[in-house]
Amino acid sequence: MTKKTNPRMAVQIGNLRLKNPVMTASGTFGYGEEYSEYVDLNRLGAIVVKGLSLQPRPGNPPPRIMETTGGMLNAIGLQNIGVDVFIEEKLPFLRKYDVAVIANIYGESYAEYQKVARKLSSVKGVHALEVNVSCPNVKKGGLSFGCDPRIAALVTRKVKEETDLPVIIKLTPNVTDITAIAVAVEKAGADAVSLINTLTGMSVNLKTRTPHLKNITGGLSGPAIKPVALRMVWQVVKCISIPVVGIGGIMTASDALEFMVLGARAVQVGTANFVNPRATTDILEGMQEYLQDNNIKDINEIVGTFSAGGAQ
Amino acid sequence: MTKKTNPRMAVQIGNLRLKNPVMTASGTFGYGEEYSEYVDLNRLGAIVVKGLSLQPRPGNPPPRIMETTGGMLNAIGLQNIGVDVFIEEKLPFLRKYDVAVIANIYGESYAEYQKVARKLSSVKGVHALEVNVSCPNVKKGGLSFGCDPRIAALVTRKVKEETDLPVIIKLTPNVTDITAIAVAVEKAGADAVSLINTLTGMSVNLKTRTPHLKNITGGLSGPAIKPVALRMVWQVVKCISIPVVGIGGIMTASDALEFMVLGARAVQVGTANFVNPRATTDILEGMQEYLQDNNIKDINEIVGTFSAGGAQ
Amino acid sequence: MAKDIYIGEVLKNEEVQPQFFLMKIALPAAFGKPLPGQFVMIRIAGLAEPFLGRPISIYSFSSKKSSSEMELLFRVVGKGTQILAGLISGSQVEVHGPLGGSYKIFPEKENIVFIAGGIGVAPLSMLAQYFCQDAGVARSSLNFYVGAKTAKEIVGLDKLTELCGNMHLCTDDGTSGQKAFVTHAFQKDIKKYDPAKTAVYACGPRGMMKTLAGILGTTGFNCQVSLEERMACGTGACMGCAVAVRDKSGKAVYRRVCSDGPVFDLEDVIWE
Amino acid sequence: MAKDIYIGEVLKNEEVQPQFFLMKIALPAAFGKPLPGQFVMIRIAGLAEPFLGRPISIYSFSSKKSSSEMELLFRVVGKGTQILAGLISGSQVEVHGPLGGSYKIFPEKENIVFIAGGIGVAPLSMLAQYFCQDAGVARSSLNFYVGAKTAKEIVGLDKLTELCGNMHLCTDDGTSGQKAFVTHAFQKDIKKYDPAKTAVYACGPRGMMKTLAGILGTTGFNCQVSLEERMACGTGACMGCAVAVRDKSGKAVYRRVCSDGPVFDLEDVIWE
Ligand SMILES: Cc1cc2nc3c(=O)[nH]c(=O)nc-3n(C[C@H](O)[C@H](O)[C@H](O)COP(=O)(O)OP(=O)(O)OC[C@H]3O[C@@H](n4cnc5c(N)ncnc54)[C@H](O)[C@@H]3O)c2cc1C
Ligand SMILES: Cc1cc2nc3c(=O)[nH]c(=O)nc-3n(C[C@H](O)[C@H](O)[C@H](O)COP(=O)(O)OP(=O)(O)OC[C@H]3O[C@@H](n4cnc5c(N)ncnc54)[C@H](O)[C@@H]3O)c2cc1C
Ligand SMILES: Cc1cc2nc3c(=O)[nH]c(=O)nc-3n(C[C@H](O)[C@H](O)[C@H](O)COP(=O)(O)O)c2cc1C
Ligand SMILES: Cc1cc2nc3c(=O)[nH]c(=O)nc-3n(C[C@H](O)[C@H](O)[C@H](O)COP(=O)(O)O)c2cc1C
Ligand code: FES
Ligand code: FES
Repeated sequence: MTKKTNPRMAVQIGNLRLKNPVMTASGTFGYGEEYSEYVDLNRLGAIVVKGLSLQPRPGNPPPRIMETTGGMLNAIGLQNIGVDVFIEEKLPFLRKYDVAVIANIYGESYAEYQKVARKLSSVKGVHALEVNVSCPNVKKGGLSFGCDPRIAALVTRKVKEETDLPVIIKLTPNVTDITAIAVAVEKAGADAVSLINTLTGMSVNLKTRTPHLKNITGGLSGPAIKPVALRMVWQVVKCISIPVVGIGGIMTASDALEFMVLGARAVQVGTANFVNPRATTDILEGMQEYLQDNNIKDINEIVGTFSAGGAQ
Repeated sequence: MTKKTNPRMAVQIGNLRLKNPVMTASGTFGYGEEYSEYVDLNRLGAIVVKGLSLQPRPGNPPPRIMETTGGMLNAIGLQNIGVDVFIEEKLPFLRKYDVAVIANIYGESYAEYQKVARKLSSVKGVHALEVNVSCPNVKKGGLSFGCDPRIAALVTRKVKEETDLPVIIKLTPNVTDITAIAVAVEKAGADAVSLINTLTGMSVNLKTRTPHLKNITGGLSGPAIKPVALRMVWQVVKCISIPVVGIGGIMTASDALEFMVLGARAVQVGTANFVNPRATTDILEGMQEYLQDNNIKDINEIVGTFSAGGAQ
Repeated sequence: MAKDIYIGEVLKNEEVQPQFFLMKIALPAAFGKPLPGQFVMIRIAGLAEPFLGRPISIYSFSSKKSSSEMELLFRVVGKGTQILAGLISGSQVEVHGPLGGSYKIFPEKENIVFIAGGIGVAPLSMLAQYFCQDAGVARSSLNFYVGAKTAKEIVGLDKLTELCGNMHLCTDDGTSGQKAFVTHAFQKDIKKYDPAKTAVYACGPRGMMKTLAGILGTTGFNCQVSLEERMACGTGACMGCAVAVRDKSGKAVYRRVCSDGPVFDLEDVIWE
Repeated sequence: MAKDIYIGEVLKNEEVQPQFFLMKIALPAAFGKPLPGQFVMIRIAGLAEPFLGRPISIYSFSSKKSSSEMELLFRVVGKGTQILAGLISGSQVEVHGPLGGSYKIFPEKENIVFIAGGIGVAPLSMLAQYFCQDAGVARSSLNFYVGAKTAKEIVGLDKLTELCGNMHLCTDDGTSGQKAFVTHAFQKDIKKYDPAKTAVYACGPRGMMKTLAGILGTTGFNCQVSLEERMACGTGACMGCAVAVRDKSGKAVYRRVCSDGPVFDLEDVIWE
């Protein structure tokens, strides 16, 4: 291993350059701080923070999570400290690290999306915005924006008006045709898209005949959804030319590489952090080893090398 | 156990009476014959046979299946012997049993759906039709019909014109709003709906950088999709009044009961048959035990007893 | 106190009462010395099921030179605990922790009162041990109220009777100790304790702690409780383990059991 | 021959060569006596992963009064076989079978030729045993061609050398036996065999069997091969294990490896 030269891991998302393609998925890594004891944050490609709204949000009443086969349901309800407190209290900590910080933003109106975007664009230490148009948990929120190409495009345009930062639109899988949304937001000026967010699911407690989640439904994440995520990334990379960030059930380096072989320029690691707090760096190391073992000098060489013809 | 009285298990789907709510899911139980060595077919609520088309279909080239976390992908491509051969060669075997036979039908045009429905309605031994408007594997097929409320309703109306048998419309989960489809087919005269069919997914072989399935994408089934299935059944039971048949990741009696507590009148067991060829009758026995342990005299008493308020 | 995931080896996993298991685990020395009230998240190494670790309080802990031993006392309530119950000696487990905060300790208090319902004895038993061995509090000032549905659901007595001068046993059905809810057993004695000179610690089902909150109401006792919620990360990142409490300003807010807790002041907890 | 799922106990699971495992399993007497070419689907009892059973040929089988013993010889290629490789003695496995059809036997033939690539020895070794012990064919008429990438990937020789009079060993890199592809080793000898008086049986990677099809072409040899496809049900219900073959009329059709096979006539198989 040591004798081999280290492969180049840097990737480009719009005009944002990342050290490597391994990011954290929003909502699964807090504001970075929570995992700083486990992981050297400087080694990450990017930290995507928990979704930020204009005002602090209390979130949903508990219980908020339940395990399912090969995954979990969550109904956090986008509990967050609000964009101002984030800038005040969390950003200074993140600035101490040499790592790209991507703010995941979320609004219940175009105006709210815009205000949050504006605030984050005027401060030092935020390198890109990821726009959550897809959170399935909040009735008036995400879902409605992300399910209609026209509305998703409008959100994109509105946010772009407010910022010079690269804008990544995060897509929901709970739609009939995700490519229509991807194409629409690309046209609207998105610098990249990330997918997938959680699939809406539910869990029933037979003993009590009640839901396991107080919110009744929640977002399904983890390895159980990886096949759906791979399928949607594959559909999307074929019909847009902006970078795609792959998300969904990534637990291992192999999982991450599968998304990149399909054409994703980077990946996000979410639920895996809960099972293994060091998942992000373990995956990064595994990817480097794979490249070395296969004498690939640059991670970008494998992006989109999938050949749909043969099958095994 | 023996001292307790056996609970009543019979359920009603439209004007079709079933011995018990445990059916087999189409495509996972062949034409019944394949499992007759393992299971006493007389004990099943109903046998739903592999999807039938007007002409025999060769199906997709292999490989056709791949395991995923908590489930599997299949791209059988609706290989089947065609409706005529089914009536000739398979139906006589099934007639020997005292079990409801539900023919799952599939077409690539309204006319084909109608012809298949007509043929099956004119023969003895078919008790209901389940219309697959949702098979995600065949490009020109299922998906297009099942994703648009108007088209799904039209298929329903066309099939109803051709038959006096109860018509169950099988819904696809690969849509933005499954309730719109359910409402549309109810208005169009469907006697019941069954859901869910498979979620479209994909699996990548990193070694070869090819898909694991020759068809590239396939249908995801098994426990991994249960949370999505429960959520959709819950959404659908609230907005239609015709019976709902719950399908998706049912492996145990508890799984089956969860669907019925939500409001499903019956369930279908699919992928579980592959892991345990006796899954159907094991589940049936488990359901009976549950009712006995809870002194419930009739399975119908638990249908729709879910209380969304409390959560645990 | 290094937080991390450590591979532990199951040394013993015995069913001390029907559906109650005592698991002894060998851990590397690197595993930090836990404080009473802290917990671990445990999974079976390399297994996909249970997928998430399960939070279990640390019941006892002893460090040796090259390794440590930890005991967990748990009850089977569902899939995850069922699978943990099936582990045999030699099995490898992933142990994440020690996690969460600990109880505030008041060694100067005249009376230390513990109120445990069912499996709630687990964290309180470690706390009692701490009072005796680390804080050097006299046996005589430790009062432990143990409650359970029935005799078969009482666990951990062996250790507690050694540690605590005053044991109070109750069962709902009277099959052992007095026939009473543990909260009422305590209520009967409440006059014995001077609020100013007493620290109360409680752990048990929601219902029990809610009743206790009613009993203590305005009596001025300080009572700390450990709360439970289902968890995903255990590190404070996912917001999954929220409980509703009042902040200093009296405003209702959600706090994380895993990192803001699991120990809370009873008076702050909001019971809906 | 009752088809069902039986709980078996792993008696032995040893790595006979790097990444090649020989697993011995105790089964209830009810497990039907398998015929050569048949297979089982195996999973770990009660475990969610691997989710589906994995098809593995029966390598050897012996029935006792109250129980039976079965041996499987398998190679680690992915997740499922990796997990099977990790099983220790005493582990419980779910064994579904015996499944599929068997080889057609021609005891009257003068020469029986086996051609095995890599792990392909597993089913052919059971077949060779059948010829000796059940069909009473002389050692001298059994010709076994074993091929592998390298010496370290040759397995099952011990048993085969006992059974077969004529062993032919080849490796791609010449680290053992002659340096040749097993198909070419056979081709060199092909003159020795009279098509009318010879039965050929082959199992190995697709590439090898495709080459063999080319070699046998119109020579008139009857050759049976066992094919592999990923499987779900193993019972013929799911249509998952399709392979393309020609039916009597010469039309290309899909057949199920699990129930129409796994044994097919080489001449019928379509190689794309
Ligand atoms: C900080 C903390 C410390 C704990 N210490 C202990 C301990 O020392 N000993 C012990 O036996 N248990 C303890 N628990 C509870 C334990 O974590 C749960 O019983 C366990 O997670 C249940 O998992 P399961 O898969 O068996 O049940 P699941 O299949 O997840 O759920 C089965 C049923 O149990 C309920 N349940 C699930 N998780 C919890 C939970 N966290 N609390 C209460 N009910 C739950 C569910 O609502 C469901 O009805 C602790 C919990 C926390 C948060
Ligand atoms: C009838 C039959 C008999 C068999 N007998 C034996 C035997 O005696 N010994 C033995 O070692 N193997 C045998 N196999 C092959 C064995 O079933 C596969 O190697 C195994 O299923 C792979 O599972 P996995 O989870 O390890 O690999 P997966 O994770 O499922 O796949 C890993 C890689 O292996 C490939 N693969 C998966 N399944 C198969 C398959 N069935 N055939 C070929 N490649 C596959 C995949 O394409 C993938 O590239 C047999 C297969 C069949 C159909
Ligand atoms: C507990 C939890 C909280 C999440 N919160 C957010 C969020 O605030 N904003 C967002 O865009 N996605 C959120 N997600 C979705 C994840 O970022 C990710 O898209 C999804 O979990 C799929 O990836 P995974 O399978 O690797 O977890 C959340 C997921 C989980 C499990
Ligand atoms: C191998 C396979 C073949 C299937 N074929 C059909 C089919 O022909 N028609 C149909 O309506 N559904 C078909 N399905 C979908 C199942 O009937 C069922 O809706 C789905 O698998 C979800 O249930 P499960 O998780 O219990 O398997 C098939 C599923 C599998 C796994
Ligand atoms: S479990 Fe994730 S915040 Fe507590
Ligand atoms: S594995 Fe299902 S038909 Fe062969």
